[in-house]
Amino acid sequence: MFADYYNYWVAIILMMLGFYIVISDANLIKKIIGLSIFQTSVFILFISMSKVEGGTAPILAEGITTYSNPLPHVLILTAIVVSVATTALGLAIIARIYREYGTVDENIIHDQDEEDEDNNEATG
Amino acid sequence: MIQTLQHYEFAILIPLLGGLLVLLFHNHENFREACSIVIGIVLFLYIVQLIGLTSGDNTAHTLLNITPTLSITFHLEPLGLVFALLASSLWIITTIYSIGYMRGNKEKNQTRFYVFFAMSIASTMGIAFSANLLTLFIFYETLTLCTYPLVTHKQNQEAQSGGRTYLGILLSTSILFFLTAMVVTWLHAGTLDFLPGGILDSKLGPLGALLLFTLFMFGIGKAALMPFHRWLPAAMVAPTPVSALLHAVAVVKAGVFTVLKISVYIFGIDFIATQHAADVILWVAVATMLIASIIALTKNNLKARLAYSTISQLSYIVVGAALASPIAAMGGALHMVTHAFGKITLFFCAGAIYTATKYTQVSQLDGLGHRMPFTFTAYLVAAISVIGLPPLIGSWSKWYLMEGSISTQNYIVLIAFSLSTLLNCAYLLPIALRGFFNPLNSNLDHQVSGIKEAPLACVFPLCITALCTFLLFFYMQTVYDFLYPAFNP
Amino acid sequence: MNKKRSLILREACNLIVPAVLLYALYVQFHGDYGPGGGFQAGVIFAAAIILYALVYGRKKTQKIFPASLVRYLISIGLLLYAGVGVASLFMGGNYLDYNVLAHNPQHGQHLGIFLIELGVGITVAAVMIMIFYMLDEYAD
Amino acid sequence: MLTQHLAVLQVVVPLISAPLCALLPLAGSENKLGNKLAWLFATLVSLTTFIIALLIAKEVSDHGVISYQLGGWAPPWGIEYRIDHLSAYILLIVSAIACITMLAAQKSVEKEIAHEKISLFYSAFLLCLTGLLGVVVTGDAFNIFVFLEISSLSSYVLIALGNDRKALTASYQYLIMGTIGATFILIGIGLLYMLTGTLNIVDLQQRIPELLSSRTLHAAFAFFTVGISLKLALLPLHLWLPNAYAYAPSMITVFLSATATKVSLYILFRFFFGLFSNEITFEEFHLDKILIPLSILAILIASSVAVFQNNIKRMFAYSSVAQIGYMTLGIGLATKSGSIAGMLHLFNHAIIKGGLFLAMACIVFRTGSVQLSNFAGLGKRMPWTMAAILLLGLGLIGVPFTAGFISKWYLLIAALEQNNWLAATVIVGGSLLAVMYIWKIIEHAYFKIPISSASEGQVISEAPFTMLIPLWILVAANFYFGVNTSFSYGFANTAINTLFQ
Repeated sequence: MFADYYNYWVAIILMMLGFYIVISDANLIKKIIGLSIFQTSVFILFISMSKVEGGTAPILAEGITTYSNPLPHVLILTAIVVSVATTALGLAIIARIYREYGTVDENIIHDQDEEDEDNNEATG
Repeated sequence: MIQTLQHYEFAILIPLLGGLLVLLFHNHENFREACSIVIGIVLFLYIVQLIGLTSGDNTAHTLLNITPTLSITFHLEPLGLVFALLASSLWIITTIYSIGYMRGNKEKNQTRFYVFFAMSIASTMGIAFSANLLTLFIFYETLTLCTYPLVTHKQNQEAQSGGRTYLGILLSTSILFFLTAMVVTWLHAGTLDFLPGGILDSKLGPLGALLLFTLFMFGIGKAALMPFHRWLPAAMVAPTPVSALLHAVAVVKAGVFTVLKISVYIFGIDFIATQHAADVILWVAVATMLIASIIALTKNNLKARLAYSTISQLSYIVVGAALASPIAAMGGALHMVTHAFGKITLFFCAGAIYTATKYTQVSQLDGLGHRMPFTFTAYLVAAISVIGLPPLIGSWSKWYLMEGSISTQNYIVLIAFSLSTLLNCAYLLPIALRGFFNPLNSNLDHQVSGIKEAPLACVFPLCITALCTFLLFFYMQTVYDFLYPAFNP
Repeated sequence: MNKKRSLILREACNLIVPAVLLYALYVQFHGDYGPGGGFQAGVIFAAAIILYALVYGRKKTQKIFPASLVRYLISIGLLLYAGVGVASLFMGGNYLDYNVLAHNPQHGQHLGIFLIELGVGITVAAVMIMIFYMLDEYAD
Repeated sequence: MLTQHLAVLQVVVPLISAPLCALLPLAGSENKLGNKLAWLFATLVSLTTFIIALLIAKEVSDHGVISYQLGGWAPPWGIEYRIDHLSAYILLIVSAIACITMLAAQKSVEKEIAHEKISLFYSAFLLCLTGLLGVVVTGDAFNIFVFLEISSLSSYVLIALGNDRKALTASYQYLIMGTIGATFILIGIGLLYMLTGTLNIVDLQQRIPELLSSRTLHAAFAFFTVGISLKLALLPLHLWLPNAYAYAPSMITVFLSATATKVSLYILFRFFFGLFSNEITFEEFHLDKILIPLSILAILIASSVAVFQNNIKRMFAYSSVAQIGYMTLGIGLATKSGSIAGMLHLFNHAIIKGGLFLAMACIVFRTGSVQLSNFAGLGKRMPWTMAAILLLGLGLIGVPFTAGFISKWYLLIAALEQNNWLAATVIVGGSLLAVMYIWKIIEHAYFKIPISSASEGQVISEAPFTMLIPLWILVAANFYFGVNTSFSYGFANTAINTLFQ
């Protein structure tokens, strides 16, 4: 059972890995890395579904009858662009957070927010 | 001409116009007060000439179609007309009284008071003429919201907490119970219109009818049934003209009017009788009647005592509606009228005493009777009318309520009525007796010569209403005949 | 940053950058019948520019590719893409219908794909370079 | 000529104007003229999208569904833009709210956003508008994901532009959760594609009924549920919303609160009723077993949390989570009237919540903060804004004459039709909680005496006209749709009837 669904297993493992990193890691940058792993697993899922037994690259050529399905590839191209955009945006926000908070560790940022909350309560 | 008169929403527009005029002339006072009175009179005349119409065609007039099946429609029916007459006539008197009171106590931002006063009367007219339950609910809610700024007029800390209980209970009961009950009625009856003989069919079953009636009655927070009565004493933070408005003219009257309208036009008297829909509410109302009177006994503050007396008087009307006999319901409707005149005089007297002497406690009133003869005699007359002794209108309504309870062989209710009358005497008469027979209370440092009657603008209205409790005694039969067709279709 | 990179790096860079740029253009213009297309070409192009910037520093690169130009390129690329779509609208076909772009559908498709891929290539290259410029500014 | 291209113009106009807005002369520089130009351009574009939405709505109500083939390719192969009553309804809401936000945005954005970023702010706003309109217009499943990502990414950028440093962490958190949600939807679409080989929604709907036995379909349905409720901020997955709305620039909170979650709700309608068809969603997969408990939790917990908030924008953000609970509760009742009530509340809530956050923008513009203590005495100082908050607050509670009452009415009917007493009591109980947190503000505004020391000497005057007029347009709309529901109810009714089989 494991053999013929090999690629789906890889997708699931990668997905859970990425998910775990996003949830458990306090470092913001590592979260973004986890997120991109999570998205890559989805790409593997899509591309593995497009493989047709014995199909070649989907470019018209004489004498070749079976082609692998190009559509998931195209979808994934867009999804990759989306994932790159999200990662770039995440990194830009982290850069600004680093400049404002001086750290990329979520717990320290949380504590600083708590302090802000307390002292503008006092002045409020 | 008749056609234009059909537009009953004039009754709503006139007070709103009055409010607008008051707003326009907010800087010169006399003109502003004159506007309020003139508008009051115009409204009263408009409604008086509507009386002739009831016999003829009182076709419903749809103002707005909110959805294809729900609409804001008005129609003319005897009960609504009596309520409108009552509210508009007392509005004129209360305006005169509040001019005297406001000037006497130099209250701040009076313009806002008159504007919201006019808006409350507009919503009361909307309730009086509503042809279906949705219109009634809409104006019921606007009445709550318009009276909130009046209750919290002084804008100090206790006004705020008083306002919070006032609004909290009224809004929550109306949203929680009234709205749900309305939707259930809509689903069962398919319509929300008030039709003589009720719209509910027997498919509801006795338990369903009982639940729905209880849901309705607790939903009408303004009828101040016991668990949801806290808002009435909490509204004591308001100046006296507002308490007068609350207790006699608009708010509570709107509550009991809704009770009557629902039990007569939504359930139908015989439907309640056959389905025993009102058994729970009957005993809750009787309990409220007695407990409220007992609490009133303990209250030293005059306005609080009158507030609890109102709660018990309102339960008379709810008992009348719950007894499910046309005579009892008729008695309830008449009690709505008689109690209005009686209670408004009592509140005017309380206000006059406060304006003249700044006293609010019953114990401080010893010997004031000689200094303020008119106020205290008016108080005595009104007290007797509320208690229900013959020469005054209160006796009529109590008579029919008791007759109704006998006709349904509900002797316990009869005993409750007489017990409550005794309690009325116990907590209303001592104030008058103290005033006339006790010597001046020595330990109070009031300047003996200083006390005299409140300004004329306060004393004159309370004398009129006291007189009405006597004069109307002879016309109650016409009111009875006028209301008769409404209660036995 | 101002000290010059070692000679080997600079020489290697001089060799590689032109080759990579050429390859990027090849991928760009053979996208319609072979593997390639706007996205890949844009990224390869940007990689060449970024390599140059790494070796020769941001200031020199900004002489060739000023930040404002790159910002405009982003918008122009997207406008080119959408413009082709609107052009086919005005020529009577549906949005992005390439058949109407030229006298016969075959050429129209070819032209349409070509322009679209060019627009995408410009935008992607410009975005990648802009990201590099932004992160580089944060560094110092 | 352009009338038959309406469907695509709805998306192309804002799409093209976004880069144009960045290319405007003096864009990206500090000077005021450039920023005013950018604002004017953005407002004009929003107005055109609103006009296009009106034309589409008229077209749809006259000739039924508009189907537009992108690039001339027939539906199962090419991307098809398909607008039925449901899409036209949401298009109207999104573009109307965009117009009102833009009308009021000029002064508030001038004050809150760094000057050199303002023209980029407007171009990001236009991109967000493109994304939201695109999601509603397209009839292709994957295209919905792409437009959803466009709108989400631009809204992360817009939120990060807030001047409080917490805006950054809020935007970051929203980015993480939003991306996970969108990726879940992507996985769902992928699994569906694997099963059926097509991405067109109508085509999918025909092919799904015979695949009910396959477990992949169950997995796809599960991924959709989680992804959409994450985007929708349904209770357990709502953690990103309060911070995002509280610390974003005020005009963005106005826009997002009235549109973003509404579009996610549209996706819920489109996928669970347009794609899976309501019998499958409710009989096969029993979505109502999930939606009803979660919505009841959302209404009760979010409203009670809102009561204890000090920051008023966070309070209204939690109230938004509760109101979304109302909509999903309506849908969860699994009947036509339930979904109509949900749709109606979506419409009414967009007006009311948009108005309330616009009033918050006025207060932030004048006093700089939305802490509750800062509201003391505002009743006198900013009478028009506070009156608007009072009237819209009444709408939120559901007092008659307001739009809120109508949606409460239909929600109650839908609930009581099935004798679902729990849902009915929760609906009514929710409005009681709403009374509590609205009255907290009203009491502070009208009863408390302003602490003179707090306002640094400068007298707080009424908000500028350009912000008050849109605010009072929304207040008027709140009352208009409270009294005449022929449009709001009529359109929702036809929308749901066409959607449900």
